[in-house]
Parts: sequence; structure tokens; C-alpha cells
Amino acid sequence: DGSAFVVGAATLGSVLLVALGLPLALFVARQQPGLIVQKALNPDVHRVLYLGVYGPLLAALASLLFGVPLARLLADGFPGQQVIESLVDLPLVVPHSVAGIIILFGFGQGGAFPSVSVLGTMTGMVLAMSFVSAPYAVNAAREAFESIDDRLEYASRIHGASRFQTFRRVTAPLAVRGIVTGGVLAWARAVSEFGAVAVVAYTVEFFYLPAGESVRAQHAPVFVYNTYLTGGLEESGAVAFLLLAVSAVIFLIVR
Amino acid sequence: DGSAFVVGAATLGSVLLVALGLPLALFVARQQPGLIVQKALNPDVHRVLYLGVYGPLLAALASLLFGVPLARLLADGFPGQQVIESLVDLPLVVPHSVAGIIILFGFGQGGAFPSVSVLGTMTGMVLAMSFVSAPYAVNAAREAFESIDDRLEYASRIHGASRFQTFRRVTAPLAVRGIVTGGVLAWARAVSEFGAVAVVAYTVEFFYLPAGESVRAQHAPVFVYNTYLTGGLEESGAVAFLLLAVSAVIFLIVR
Amino acid sequence: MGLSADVTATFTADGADAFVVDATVEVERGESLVVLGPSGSGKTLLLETVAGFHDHEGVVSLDGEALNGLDPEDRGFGFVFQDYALFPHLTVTENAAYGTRYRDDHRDPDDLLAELGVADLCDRYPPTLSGGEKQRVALARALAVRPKVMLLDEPLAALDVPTRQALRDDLAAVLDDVTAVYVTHNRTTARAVADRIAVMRDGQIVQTGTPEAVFERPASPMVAAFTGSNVIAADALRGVVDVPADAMTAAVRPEHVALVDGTGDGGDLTGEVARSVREDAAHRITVDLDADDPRAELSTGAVADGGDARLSLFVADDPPAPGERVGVSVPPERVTLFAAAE
Amino acid sequence: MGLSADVTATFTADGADAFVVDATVEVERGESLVVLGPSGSGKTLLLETVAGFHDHEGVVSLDGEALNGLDPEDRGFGFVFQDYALFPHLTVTENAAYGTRYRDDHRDPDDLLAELGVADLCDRYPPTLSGGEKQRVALARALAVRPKVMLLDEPLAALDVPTRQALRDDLAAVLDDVTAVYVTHNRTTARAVADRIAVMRDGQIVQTGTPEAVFERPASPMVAAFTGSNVIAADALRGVVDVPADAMTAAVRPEHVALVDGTGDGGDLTGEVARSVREDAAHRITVDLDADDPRAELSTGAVADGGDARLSLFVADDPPAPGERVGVSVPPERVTLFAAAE
Repeated sequence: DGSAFVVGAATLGSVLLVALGLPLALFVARQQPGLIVQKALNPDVHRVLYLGVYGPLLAALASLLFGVPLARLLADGFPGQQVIESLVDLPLVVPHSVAGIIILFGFGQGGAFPSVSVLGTMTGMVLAMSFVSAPYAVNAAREAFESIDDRLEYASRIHGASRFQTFRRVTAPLAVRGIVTGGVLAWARAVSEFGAVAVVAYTVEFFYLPAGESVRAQHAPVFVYNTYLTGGLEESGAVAFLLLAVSAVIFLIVR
Repeated sequence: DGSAFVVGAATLGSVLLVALGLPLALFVARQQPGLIVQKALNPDVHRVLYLGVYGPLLAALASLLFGVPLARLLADGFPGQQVIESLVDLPLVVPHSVAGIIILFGFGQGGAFPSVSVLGTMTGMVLAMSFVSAPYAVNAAREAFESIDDRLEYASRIHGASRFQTFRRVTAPLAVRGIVTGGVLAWARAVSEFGAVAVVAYTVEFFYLPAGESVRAQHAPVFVYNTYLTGGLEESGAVAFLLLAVSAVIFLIVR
Repeated sequence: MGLSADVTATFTADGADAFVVDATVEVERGESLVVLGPSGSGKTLLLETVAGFHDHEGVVSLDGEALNGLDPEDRGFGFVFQDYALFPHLTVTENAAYGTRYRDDHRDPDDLLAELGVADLCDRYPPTLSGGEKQRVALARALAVRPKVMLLDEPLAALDVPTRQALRDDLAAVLDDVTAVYVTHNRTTARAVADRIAVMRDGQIVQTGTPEAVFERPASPMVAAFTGSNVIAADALRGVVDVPADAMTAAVRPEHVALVDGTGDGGDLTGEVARSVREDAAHRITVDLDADDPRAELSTGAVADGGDARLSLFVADDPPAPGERVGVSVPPERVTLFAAAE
Repeated sequence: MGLSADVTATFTADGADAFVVDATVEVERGESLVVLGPSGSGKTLLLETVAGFHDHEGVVSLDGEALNGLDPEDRGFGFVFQDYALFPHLTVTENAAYGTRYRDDHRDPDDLLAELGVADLCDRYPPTLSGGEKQRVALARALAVRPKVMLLDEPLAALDVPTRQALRDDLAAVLDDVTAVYVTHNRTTARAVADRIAVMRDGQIVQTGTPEAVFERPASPMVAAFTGSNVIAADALRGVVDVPADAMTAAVRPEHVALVDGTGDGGDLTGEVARSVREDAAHRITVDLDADDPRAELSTGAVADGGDARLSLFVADDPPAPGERVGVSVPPERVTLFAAAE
């Protein structure tokens, strides 16, 4: 009876693992090495991969900069907290293309800041990425703060450290792992975002350090989609493979 | 010093809340009620919303069916667990359009199951949705199982209940809340998915219960994007508003 | 002068009723006050409120100067926690020295660690220490800031019995000339440490006095039971004590009850030995008294199973066996009577 | 016949060294064996291994029949946990009756709840109960299946002192004719409950015997300290005991040490009172002996702060004050000598 239970669970679980693992394995197996090498040597692809890491990095840093203090306040608790929590978590359930539309309504033409242009700009792309990835940074940092025993902060303060000194000497060192994890999660989420970026900033102009000049490119998932539409599955597969390799590296950092 | 610290944190946090809340508020404020009513009465939109809830529901149920047993095994621990964990979490960092490409490589033409057609079919859409949403179901269920004190299961077994009886009388009742949350999270994730669905199944044919016949439609986020491309921001905004209302309801269920 | 706290604080947890702490404590300078109470009586919340960790109404003052309104870091206290609360990312020395950079008047943490017998642990990190070692380091951290008042929250509760006894002795020595508030549910610890004891229940102080006064003259059956007295139906003592009509319950400490020779012919009361348990210093004998009219039910709060006419007592040697009939003497002047069973 | 377990099990936790439990215990039918040891000695892991919760090597057998290989549910045991482990989604009655549907030979859970004094809690849910009430329900749940062996893992550790004493008495009565393995770090509980005691340390049994044998004749300084004996430098007793050259450490129980009149002229040893602490039955007096050559350091494992020439003893009345000089008598036949300080 006992082992039957385990076998049953393992069988059902295996179906899921096949559904997740098999396409991945076939995807890797069916790549044409020549095509991958060709794409890997293509300067256009270089720019895309550069942008695909760099843009999300800006978004993740912004998420941390503004998200960690908020996470700290949420961990302490305050009146009306639930409303703020809902607002923070909302982007998690907003359909990705709708998120893009919302950004355009908020910050695009006729939006809050007429002097800031978001449609097809780097600003818009980072905004869109921050919108979808900030919840990850806030929630991970908040968990990190909440996992610290209150009494450690009590012990610090009663023995003379101010609130700020306590944060610097006790809270921050103990939470730093969780905060970094949150940053990497936000980064990964921004790298993977397609819908919101496709709506807000299909193509952007940005300063490309290796060339020392401004160039135009697409966010990597958008570029994969574009390649799929214009060049077909094989060609997009090769680009996707390169992007997946980048994602896998980020993934390994997360773990 | 103490209050300065809180004020500083609140200020930085507010920037994030503005970045999340302002576009949402402006998005709602700038809608044209007439256009929304018009879209809400449009049978095409009805089909899209129906599909946008129904497809993800299938994906969420599949994620639970195959994911909960796996979550149970992961909570217990087994050799080689880390590899399985990585596989389960991988879809979280795979860029959305790449996920679609991977599904096509795995199950599309020349893939694992030649008799199953995924490109532009309901099967493909549910597969793509399951691929991106299953990790949420597995992780939430796993957390639910792990939060149950081992000793409760010990207490059940030592007093005569078999492994399966223990699962039915102790583990499952205590974990059911977490499992349901996982299902809703997976549902929400599938509702919001755009990239993978856009690649695998831009338009699908499905049995539409209200009309009692098969019809063709797009997944809601794809439809929003399509409307944006063909009809402009205003019109897509009205559709996005309706979809956002549906997402908000799901969101309230999650909380 | 000394520490004086008269506070009211309300605590709410999800899904539970609000818990109100409403207590007044006074501690003379150099005195150790022990707050004794069962778990859930609000002892820890009271201590944390005095420390400034929780919003409250009322006044906390030290030598006449109001402290409420001040942040915890400005109150000049030291605090020892039940679960140690050492900083896991700092070494033992760094932990002990933690507060010294904030207080000009401090002690050398290395000296303190040596005094407390943990000087050899200097460079270790807290997760690698045993419970007793951790609590010594925590004690050094609190003493290093030369606290005006030491607050201690069940510092011995998480320790093994031998470790607890050794540290209890050291604690009693350390607290000798320190103003301290010490929270515990352990009556032996309370007696070892206290100059005065305040018994707490349901967020309120129900009795304050010297250990002698609280243990010998408990103010209620709950205090009597919690300090280790026998709590029995007053009727069971009618033979030896003048029991007024409204007295429901009587309390007498087991160390004042004595066995007398023979099967009751010489004793004031007779009964049958129910149990004999060897404790550290003596055998604890439990005797079921022969009572004509024992009350059927006696709820004493802390001890639901107190029994109606059952007395504990201690004998050093040759304990009677269970089932033996014995005579028992109860000195009338040691009995406390209560009007209601509470 | 009875329960016999000879097991080896290895436990690994992230980032810690593997912990090995390698122990043999034998329990006669109807006997209560107490496994006594400090926290971290592996007592609980041993108990859980016997119950079948962990993979292990070796044999667990009951009345000669091997149980290892059987699932926990097929071993016929009952288990009481330190933290109660009641099912939070089931009522008290449902908890108590949990195992009855799986065992044909069971007792009426309602009767048991009544016997244990918690019949009035029937329809409540565990989270609303006090600690003592929870543990009574957990006891009923275990007894309801008429277990062939009761396994108890520190069932009293989480309780207040008065609650603990009341439940300890009831437990001792319940376990009277039940085959039981009872794990605790509390020596008083061990003496109250045990027919035999096995002392555990670092995953191994270091001494087994009757309570009398283990408490009076400890096999090592660690056992001596953990059972409450004085552990001192053997040299400090040269005046009263014939100390062989290789004897480093001596143990003597405090209840065998007595004060003698005068400032030492009549006693075997002299010293100064360091502390006097009132415990339940008597005053615990700590005396620093006047020793010519006390060993500077004595590590006894459990009590790092044991002191080199410091003796505890009990007096019932009129305790001497700290600082007073006293004479102390130590009966030579009560002293246990150890070759090494371990």
C-alpha cells in the first residue's frame, strides 16, 4: 500500500516532468549547430543579447532601489498595508500585453509626464520591465526581512543602537541574501518579459558600449518572436537557444 | 533619527507605488465608457473572454493533477531531487516567446508526438499555458506540504493509519488551502500569458458552450495585442479594461 | 527610587481576542523583582513594554525620570532573551561588545566573557555554541553596557537541568547588586533570584511581596497552586483548623506538612499514600486524606487536577509505600484560607 | 521478553556533520525505561527510529518478533510527542479516537478522556487548548489503540511547573503496567517514571540501570553531573576518602552530604558557604571547600562551571548564610571516583 502510493504519485509527477523536460530536450537536440554559430557571430544578435541583459539589469536595480525600503515597511506592518500589498502584487496577474497598454496609458502621450517619452524608448522599456518585475524584488526582500527574528532587532536597540544603526549592523546583513535573490528574480523576470515590452518598446535606441555609439535593437524575447514571424521556426530556434543559454546562467545564479 | 529612517523608506517606496499605481489609475481614468460598453456587447469579445478564462482553467487543472503528486514527492525529499527542482523552476526564467518556440520544437511538427497537432490548436494553447504555469502549482503545493509538521504524519501512522490513509485524513486536509492557492496562481499565470501562446496558438478553434458550436478566437492577451496593432491604443484599451476586470476577480480570489 | 512602571498595552494577533497587559511594578534600586506567572500570562509582553518595544499607555520611569516616549536605545537597559537572540553573523566577542560603541560608560566585554567562563569561545559564531554558552554570551552583551536596569525574559527556560542550575547560580550572583526585572514561570528560579516577587495572571499582577510572603501567604488559590502549595477543599482540614463557613479552599505548603507516627491515631489527619516520588532533596509523598465530605470538584486555575483532599509533603528518608495508611500533621498557623475557589 | 532495539541510524542535516545514533535498549514487558540525556544527545532520534520513522540498521523486536521492516502503522505502538502533534483540524474526540478505526483491540476514547480529566473538551479543537490539556488528549490518543509499547518524547517539557507536576503524577500512574520508553532530560521526571534508566550521550547509551544504580553509582562524570551529583576534584576529598593516585574526579550526591556543627573542628571537611537557595523541599547550600590543591580546571562535559572544590548539599531548616564557615561531612561509601575527568 505504501509503495503503491509513491508509485502512483511518481507516475503522475513524471507526466509533468515529461511535459516540461521533453520539449526542452528536443529543442536542444533539434538545433542546427551551424545556424547557432552563424547567429552567435552576427553583430545584430550581439546587440540584442546585450540589450536583453542590460535593460533588465536597469529594471532590477530600480526595483531594488525603490522596492527594498517598501519591503522593509511591509515587513514591519502599518495601517492600510493590505491596499499597498494588493497594489504590489497586482502586476503578477495583469496579462502581459495589458501591462504594456497600461504603461502607455499612464506614461505615454497624454499620460502623467508629458515630457517623458516612453513609446519605443529605452525609458519605456525599463518602465515596462520594472512594472512586471518589481513585485518579485519587493516580495523576496520582504520575506527576507520577515524571516529575521524581531528579538534580534530588539536586542540591538535595547543595547543602544538606533533604528538606522540596527538596520545597518543587524537587519541588512541578515537580509542581504534574500534581497540579492529578489534582485536576481526581478532581473530574470525582466529578461523573460515579452508582452509588455512588445507593446511599449518594440524597438529601442540605446547606447551600446562595445561599439561606443547609440544603436537600435529589440529586447531579446521580442527579437525571437520577430525572427519567428519573419524567418521561421528554425532560425528563431537558433536565437532562442542563445537567449535560453543566457537565461540558464541567470537561473543558476538564482539557485 | 528613527522617524527620519521611516520617512526615507516611505519616500523611496512611494516612488515604486506611483510607478505601479499611477499608470493603473490613469489607465482606468482615461477609458471611454462608450467604447467599453460597445466592446462588452461585442460577441467576438465574449468569445475571447470565455476562452481567456476557460483555456487557463484547463491548464491550471492539468498543473494540479500532475503537479500535486510531484509536489508531495518533492516535499518528502528523494535522491536527485535537485535536478527535478531545477526542471520544475526552469519555465519561470524562460523568456515567454522562447517558451513558445520550445513547445513547437518539442510537440510541433517533427516533435515527440507526430499525431498531436499543437500549432494553432487548443491542445497547443493549453500545453503552452501549462508549461509556464505548472511551476506555480507545484511550488505552492509543495510549500503547503512542507508547512505540515512531520510529527502530525508520524502521529497518524504510529497509531495505525497507512501512508495513503494518512494522506487522506491528515496531509490533504491540512494542505488543501495551499493547493487551491497554487491552482489559482497557475490559473492567473495562464490568463496573463501572452508570448508563449502568441507563438504556439495565435488563433484557436474551440467548443463555445454559449453558442453550442465550435468557433475561432484568440487568447485574451493576444487579442488585446492584436487589437492594439490593428485598431490602436484606444480600442485595445477598452478590451484590456475588460480583461483586467477578469484578472482582478481572479486576483481577489488569490488573496 | 528605582524603576517604576504602570502600563497598559493591548496586543492583537490575527484571529485571536485582544490581550491586554495592565500592570504596575516597582523595583527599588539594586533590587531584583521576579515576575512569576504561567505561560500566556503576559509576563514577556510586560517586560518588552517596559523595554520600549511596544506602544503603551501609562508611565515608565527610572529614578523619577519618565522613560516612556524614549526609544529603547535611550532607556539605558540591558535585556536577556529566552532564546538568546545573539547576532548570528557576529562572533562571540562582537556580540558581547555590541552595545559598547553606543554607551560611553561600558565594561570590557572580554573581561565579562572571562568572568562568565566563556572567554575561550571569543572567535566562534553563535550557531556553533551550546544553549548554556549562548546564554552566557547574551548575559555578557547585556552587562557590557552597564545597564541601569537588567530585564531578563526566562533566560534559563531553554536549558537542560544541570546547565540551568549552574547558570542560575551565576545569574543570582550577577544580579546581586543590579536593578533587575526577571520573568519566569519557574518557582525555584524565582526564589533563587528574587528580592521580591510579582505574580502575574491574564495580563495583571495579582500579588506582590517578598518570596516569603508570596510563597507562605498566597493571595489566591491560583497563586498558591503556582507557587507549589497544596490547594485543597477547606473542609478537609476541619479537624485541625478553625474553618469559617465561607471558606472554600485552603492552601498549605508541602514542606510544612509532616508525617506522624502510626496509622493516624497520633496525627491530626489520616489518609492513604497515593504516590511517592524521589525528588532532588527528598521524597515527595502524596496522601489522599480521609475526608467525610470532600468537595467533588475544585478548580484552582493552574492545576485542574489538584484533587479535592490530596496533600503533598516531603520526607527525607524511608518514604512510606503507596497504599500505606499514614497520619499527617498540618500546623494551623501555616494554612491560608480562601473564600472562593476562584 | 518485551521490547528490544539494537539500532544504528545516521542523520544528516544541511551544513552539519552527520549524527549517528548507535544504541541498544531492552525493555521488559510492563517496564518503563527512561532514556535520560542532554539536548542533542539523540534521545528523540532513537525513539523515532524505534517507532519506524527513520531508516536504520540493526534489529527492533517485540517479544522476540522482529519489527524492523514493518511500517510504523504495523508495529502496534503508541507515541506521545513533546509538542503534542494533535491534528488541528479534528476535534478532541476525533483526535483521541484517531487510531481506533485501525486497531480492532482498542479502548473507548471517551472513557479515556474522562479518566484523564478532559471529557469536557470533547468538541473543542486543539489550537484552543492549554498545553496541559493538549498533552492529556495526546495521551488519550496513544492509549486508545492499546499500544503494545508506549513511546513518549519529553511529554512534559513544554509545560509550566505546576501543570507538569500534575501530569507527571498521572503519567506515572498510567505507565505503571505499560511497557514504555520515555525520553527526557529532566532527572526528577526520570526518577518519578522509571523502572530503569538508560543515560544517553552523543548518540550512544553510556549507562543503564535502576534509578538507584544510575543516580548513586554513575558510570562517568558526565552521568554524575547530569543526574545531579556534585562532581569535584578527587583531591578535594583526600581528607575523607582513600583516593587512588589515578583518580581525578569524584562524585557524591548532594543529599548524602551533611553540614556538621561548628566551623569545621568536628567535620571531615571545612569550607565557606557560597550560596543558599530555597528549593521546594529544602535549602540547597553550596560550599566552597578549603582545599590545599584544588585542580584549576575540571571539565565534566555537561557542567562546564562545576567548580573544582565546590559541594552542594541540602538542609531542611535554618540554612547558614553565604560567607559563613561550615563543617561538611561526606560519607566515604557514597563517593564514586573516576580515573579521568572525561
